[in-house]
Amino acid sequence: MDVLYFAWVRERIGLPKEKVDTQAATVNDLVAELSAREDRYAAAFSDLSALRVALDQELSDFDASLIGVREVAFFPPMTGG
Amino acid sequence: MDVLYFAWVRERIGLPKEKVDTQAATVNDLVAELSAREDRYAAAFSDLSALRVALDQELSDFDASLIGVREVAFFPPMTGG
Amino acid sequence: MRVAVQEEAFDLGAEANAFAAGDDANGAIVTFTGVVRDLASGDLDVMEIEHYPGMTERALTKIAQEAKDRWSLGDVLVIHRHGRLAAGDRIMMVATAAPHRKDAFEAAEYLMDYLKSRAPFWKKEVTNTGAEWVAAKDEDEDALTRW
Amino acid sequence: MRVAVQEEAFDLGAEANAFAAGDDANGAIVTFTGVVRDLASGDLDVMEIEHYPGMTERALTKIAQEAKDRWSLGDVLVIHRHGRLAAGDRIMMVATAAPHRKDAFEAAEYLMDYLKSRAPFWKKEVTNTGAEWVAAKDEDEDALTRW
Repeated sequence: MDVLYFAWVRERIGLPKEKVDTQAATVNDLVAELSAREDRYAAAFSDLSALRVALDQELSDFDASLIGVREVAFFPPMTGG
Repeated sequence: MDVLYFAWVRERIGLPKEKVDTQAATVNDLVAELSAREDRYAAAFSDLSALRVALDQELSDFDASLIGVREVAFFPPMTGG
Repeated sequence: MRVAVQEEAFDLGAEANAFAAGDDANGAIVTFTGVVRDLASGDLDVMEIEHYPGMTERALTKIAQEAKDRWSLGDVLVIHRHGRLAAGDRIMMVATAAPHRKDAFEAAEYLMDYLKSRAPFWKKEVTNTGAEWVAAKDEDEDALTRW
Repeated sequence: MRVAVQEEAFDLGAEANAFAAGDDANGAIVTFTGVVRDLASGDLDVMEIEHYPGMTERALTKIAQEAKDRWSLGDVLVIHRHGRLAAGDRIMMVATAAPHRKDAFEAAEYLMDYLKSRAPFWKKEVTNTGAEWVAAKDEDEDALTRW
């Protein structure tokens, strides 16, 4: 599964994109798995209310299922316009 | 006093502007005076709810005083934009 | 603030660029452009716009000033044509520049609502079957109750 | 309907003219242009706009399509830049064409409200004292409750 990071999430984790082998059933499970890996992940995911998630380029929720999902992206609330 | 007519009021009365010597105290008095003159005025002023009046180039009302007024204009509701 | 009442065509793009080139404290620029619509029947020959010289400029300036007093605006532009126009021709435009988008949008809508019902312009549609003055719409008068 | 996500500058005037040159059934054209504001402190060096290639186009197209479904619109345009911009640079524009002004205005405001909070762009302000990600505003999220 491709996992992408944008804006300060990218900066805190230190990379824009990585391949992750996971059996995580939901986004929350994936977040827990990543946070357990290293402090930089734990720091980036410490406050999920400050984060948004997209599954296959559609905005989604942290309790959404990852079944069939190829691309997960984490980022802060958007500030376009 | 200059009296101006615009749009269909101008067409119905048949002129864009005229000088009127009047002692009319209010717009309503002036309208009554003009309507008594000729049918074309009576026709133009037959339904005042379909007309607007400006005194010295400011929108006003038919019961407004004409004291000190130099220019009166009659026209239908505006349709700019 | 600029108010122009003119017979000549104006260039929307050039006006928009010139207007937006102002102060960089304004993060939001809104323009509204009115275009002569072809009639449903498709037989509009010409749209004639009559106005009240003197009062027109005064009324538009007053409306623009009221918008500036009411919202936090960096700049306001109003252009309105008179005379003979064809389908597709641009009749008028307003533009607003503001630090914030809400102010720019609201002020532009306010300008349009007042300009429709309080500026002395009258439209006449000339078709191959005759000419008719455009009737004012109740909804245009009603729009003013919003403000 | 056109959606463009690009690094290059766009010409507001040329875009507005091209957009307004369409169908003469549309009597009302609204444009909104976002400009990089200088900071109150006046020391903005550059604004960096990051985006999510792929999702950005998809999100903007969805927002534009929703506007077309919801209002009676002849056409919709959305342009949004990414990369490095300076104060005074134009970040983005939307344009709407409609038979009636209310539709054109509402659809443009809707596009802006959704684009602010639902299109994957992130702004970073770089000043002489450092760089900071722009925080999302509660009022931008709240603006969506209007629709």
